[in-house]
Amino acid sequence: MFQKILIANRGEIALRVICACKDLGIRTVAVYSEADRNSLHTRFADEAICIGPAKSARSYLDIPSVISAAEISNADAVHPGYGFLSENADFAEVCETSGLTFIGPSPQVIRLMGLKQMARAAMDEAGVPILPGSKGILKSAEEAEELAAQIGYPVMLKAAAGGGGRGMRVVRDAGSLASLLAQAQAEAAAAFSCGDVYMEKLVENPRHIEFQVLGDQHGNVEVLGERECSIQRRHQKLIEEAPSTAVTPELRERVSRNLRAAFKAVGYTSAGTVEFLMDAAGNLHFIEVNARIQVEHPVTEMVTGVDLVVAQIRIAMGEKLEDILPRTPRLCGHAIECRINAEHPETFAPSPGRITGFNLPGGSGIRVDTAAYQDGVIPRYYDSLVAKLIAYGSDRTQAIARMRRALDMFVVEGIYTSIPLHRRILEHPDFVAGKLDTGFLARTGLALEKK
Amino acid sequence: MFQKILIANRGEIALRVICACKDLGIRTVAVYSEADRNSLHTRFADEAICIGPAKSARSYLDIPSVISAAEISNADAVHPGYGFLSENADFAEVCETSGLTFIGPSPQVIRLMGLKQMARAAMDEAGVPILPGSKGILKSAEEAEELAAQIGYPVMLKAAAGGGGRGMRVVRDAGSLASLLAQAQAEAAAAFSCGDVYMEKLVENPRHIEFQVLGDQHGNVEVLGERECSIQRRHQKLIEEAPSTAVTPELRERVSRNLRAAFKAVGYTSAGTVEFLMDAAGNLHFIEVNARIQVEHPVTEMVTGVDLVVAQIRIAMGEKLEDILPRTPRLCGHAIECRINAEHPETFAPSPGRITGFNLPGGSGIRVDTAAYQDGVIPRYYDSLVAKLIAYGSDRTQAIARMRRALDMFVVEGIYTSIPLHRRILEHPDFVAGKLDTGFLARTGLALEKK
Amino acid sequence: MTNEEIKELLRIFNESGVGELELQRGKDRLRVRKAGEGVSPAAFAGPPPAPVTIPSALAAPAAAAEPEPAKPAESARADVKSPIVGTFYDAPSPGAAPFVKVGDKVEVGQVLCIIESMKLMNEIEAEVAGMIAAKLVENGQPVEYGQALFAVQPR
Amino acid sequence: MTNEEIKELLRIFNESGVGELELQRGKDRLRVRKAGEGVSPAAFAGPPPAPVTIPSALAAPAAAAEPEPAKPAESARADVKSPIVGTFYDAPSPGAAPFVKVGDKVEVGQVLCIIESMKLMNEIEAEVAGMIAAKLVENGQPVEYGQALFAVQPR
Repeated sequence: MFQKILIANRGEIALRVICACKDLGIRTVAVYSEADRNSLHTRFADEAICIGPAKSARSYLDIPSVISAAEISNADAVHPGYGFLSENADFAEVCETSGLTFIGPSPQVIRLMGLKQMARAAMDEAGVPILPGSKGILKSAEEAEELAAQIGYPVMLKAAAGGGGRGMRVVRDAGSLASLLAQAQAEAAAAFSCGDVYMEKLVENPRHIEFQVLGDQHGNVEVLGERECSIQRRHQKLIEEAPSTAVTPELRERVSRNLRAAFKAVGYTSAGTVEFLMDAAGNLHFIEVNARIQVEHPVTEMVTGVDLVVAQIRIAMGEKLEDILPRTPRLCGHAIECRINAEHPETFAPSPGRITGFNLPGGSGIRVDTAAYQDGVIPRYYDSLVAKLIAYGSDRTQAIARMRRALDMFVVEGIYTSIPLHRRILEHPDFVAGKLDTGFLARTGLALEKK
Repeated sequence: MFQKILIANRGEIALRVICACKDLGIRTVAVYSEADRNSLHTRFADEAICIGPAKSARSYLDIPSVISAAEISNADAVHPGYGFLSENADFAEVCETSGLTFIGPSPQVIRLMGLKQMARAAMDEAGVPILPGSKGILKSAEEAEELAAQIGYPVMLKAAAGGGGRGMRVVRDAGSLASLLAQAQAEAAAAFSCGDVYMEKLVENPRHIEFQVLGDQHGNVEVLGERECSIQRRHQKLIEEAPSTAVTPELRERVSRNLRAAFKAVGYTSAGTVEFLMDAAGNLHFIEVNARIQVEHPVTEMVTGVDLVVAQIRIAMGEKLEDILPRTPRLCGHAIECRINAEHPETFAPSPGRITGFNLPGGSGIRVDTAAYQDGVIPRYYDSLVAKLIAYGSDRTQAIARMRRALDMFVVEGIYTSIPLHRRILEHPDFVAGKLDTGFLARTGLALEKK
Repeated sequence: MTNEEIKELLRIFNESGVGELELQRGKDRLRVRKAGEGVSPAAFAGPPPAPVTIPSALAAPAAAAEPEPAKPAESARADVKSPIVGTFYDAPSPGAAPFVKVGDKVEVGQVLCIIESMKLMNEIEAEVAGMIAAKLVENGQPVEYGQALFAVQPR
Repeated sequence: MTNEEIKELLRIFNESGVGELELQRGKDRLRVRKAGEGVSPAAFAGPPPAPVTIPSALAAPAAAAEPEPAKPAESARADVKSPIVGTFYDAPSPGAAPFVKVGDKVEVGQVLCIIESMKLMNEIEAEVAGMIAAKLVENGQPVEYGQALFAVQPR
């Protein structure tokens, strides 16, 4: 049993972890940068330690500062949240050598999942359907050209250590392959200090579908259904839901079976998300594993009744999945999440600043995860997430009705937010019909980037 | 299908009805007094009409003003919420004669349920267990003395048209009966313009348990389980939960069967609540029917998945219960509600005023129903309810843990609230053990009225 | 301006219900603002507007959240307000001449219009003598409690 | 306006309940604002206090929500702040004499204390020359980033 957990994060996810700790009766230590002195995670943790200036590199990303804070506060475990150090295998390793339990997969597993082509190979072995592509790193333009001809254009070049769209290039014909490969390698080298790039078949305007996995320290793995995250703008998810309108019970069961095998084989512990693309024919293709809790985890919580962050903590304390999960896990109802960002709903320009008016929606079927409050500041140093608005209903229709209602009653003044964009999306006939894909925003013109 | 519903109420319940209407795609008309010009029900309704000055008697209780507002806005129906005109049979009648659907039981049924001794008789006939007491109104002190001797002291005198503790007296011996009867009659006459008083056996420190009933216009009645509301201060409920720790599945089924029969017999439509006292031996005794939606309805919504206000509206539109309720109604999990009032947590002195700091708790399992916001005012003219904080869990233990967490993160500055009292109650071993009765607060000393 | 005068002015200001005051007396100048004014005066004020998310909209002056906001001192005009919710009629019957028109002189007790509420015709009478400066509601239009019907320039 | 007059005006201002006051008397001009006015000072400011529900507590001045709050002008003392999170030691080893004590003169670059972080001993040096006016942390106490360790009266 942990006595005290240090939360190496900020914003809504730090508050989310504090909630889980309070529910378990575990004390909490918040760390904060000078920009977050008045933030709610700092206020609601049992202790709070300033670890550096506003810039993440010198605070939330600074491993010695975070570890020192855990040491001076006598924490026994560290929850990394998402982003920042959450998928940093070195950090997980330093935690272990400092006698702190890292609440997440082992450093080896994080490292494996971080090397995209290695993760691909591991999934491939267990029978998880993967995208046609290179077995490993592309060694030369010649090898790349040969492979692309075999797979068929268009293809996608991706950084092995990548994320966030950097080091990625779409190649539509053989003529441009060599130069785009060089660009991708240079960008990857600059962004991740590793220029390795691999190739995958490009699926045009796919659905983005991901499966939630939990593994314990006793070799047990469970899959808690899928989430659909196809409403994206430039690879940034805007709306997620569970279950997906495109996944049949048979498909869900088959993929879950494969994933259980694959995750048992790699010795996966804690929560993880397996991302897939679905092509127009309804086939799933593995792309990557996110070895952490995901922003959009609440929609899975709503339809399964499982508190995923509580589950992460109990797994880290050595508990078995059979004691953590309900006896008969099942999906019930439908949940949708809108990410309310501090950005202009049309230009998408970030809009940090002070919130001068604030009203959170409530009522039946509405959950809000946020660290924002009236008179509080959305700092310009970090991501633009203001709140996660989650609507639950006995079916998708009810969830949509409740989400619309909640969006109508969500007031944020003083900064721009994506609320108006969410309203437009929730009204669109294709969204209502569940006809989703990652091209939705561009196709519908709802996110026209005016000026 | 209604096009537009006028909401003849204010505060959180007005907002609650607006939510239900939005979920159904029905337009809303808010009415407001001059004290509520900046309140959220005024803001979030599609239309808002000022109907009078701050005093309820000249605004929310003024039937011509409310009806006129419905007429000039072309509303087809009126939802009365709770309190104000919700159990006023005359109002329901004027609605009907004005061509407006009153969303509630028929005027005849409201009138019947308002006459407590008539409601007693109706329940008695259908086999619902009632408290030993007078068959009807007490006609003389002599009759009362004879009856009390027969029932056994202590007994309770209650106003037939009563409510809110007025016209009530506890009689512990024959010597004081006559004078207390005269007092009760005088008080009842002053408060309700009707001095009729009846007698019931007094159950000392009972549990307060109530059953939720829904009836449609086609003669169907369903009972959606019970709520326990034993945490009270001077007959004012503070905390409610569903299900009750004291009701077995057998008892629930037996009472539900009796209630279905009784409510079918009286032709009950819409939502209603049947209040019982439970004695130390676990026997239920009927006391009264509240012919309206109840403040604490959300705990039933959480454990049944039924939106009760939506159900009221759909019933009023003529729909059948079988289309409104899930195919297999069942209780699932546990829900607790804390009423956050604008009052001093120890003296209970009302604390109206401007809210200068406000943070609503959120996260997994938390629902908040409120019309309060930062910079908003809790007017001194109306009840002191600031927010209903509802925690849901897969069991009572989880619901309590989440409620404690949410109370810790609920910030209201500028006015006093009952939050600190709720924290103390949620920590008390008797509460945690489910050992509840209406004497809880007095017995535990948690609500010592200092000063 | 002496301190005593300032103290007195602050008292008057506080009781006035106004948010901001600027005063010049000869060469002296005083400017005061209510606590909280100008920054977030009732963030949610005003009857149902679309939710505001645009920073510039925040500058709009907002009504006080408590009832009975002070009347602006700018005008000596008296508004005739509707004492009930209903439908406004400017004439005793359809087609008849209106009770009053702009420019008419009115006496205390003179009928100005009718508000129909629940099929009842309620005559609204002038409470001050003066001249009808403006008619603020169209014939047949619904009115809410407290809505201004006419502006009267008192005599 | 003399200081005494200003003092008197501030008293009047504080008692008045208004948020902002601007006064011109001849060529003199005074402008005052309540602590927190205008920006509406981080309602939830300060490190984890118990949730405040008592009105009087709201009057407490609150730190600005943005980093680097302006230093109070009242003092010329320079604080030596911890550049890292860790444990404070005032001496090179247990039992040894402290690096410095109150009243000592220090030069730029002189070691003042050690902050242990992840088993590493980090020497903290004086950045200004002057006199140690106060030692603000006890030996062995944990310190956070930016915490003041010593106050130095610069030379």
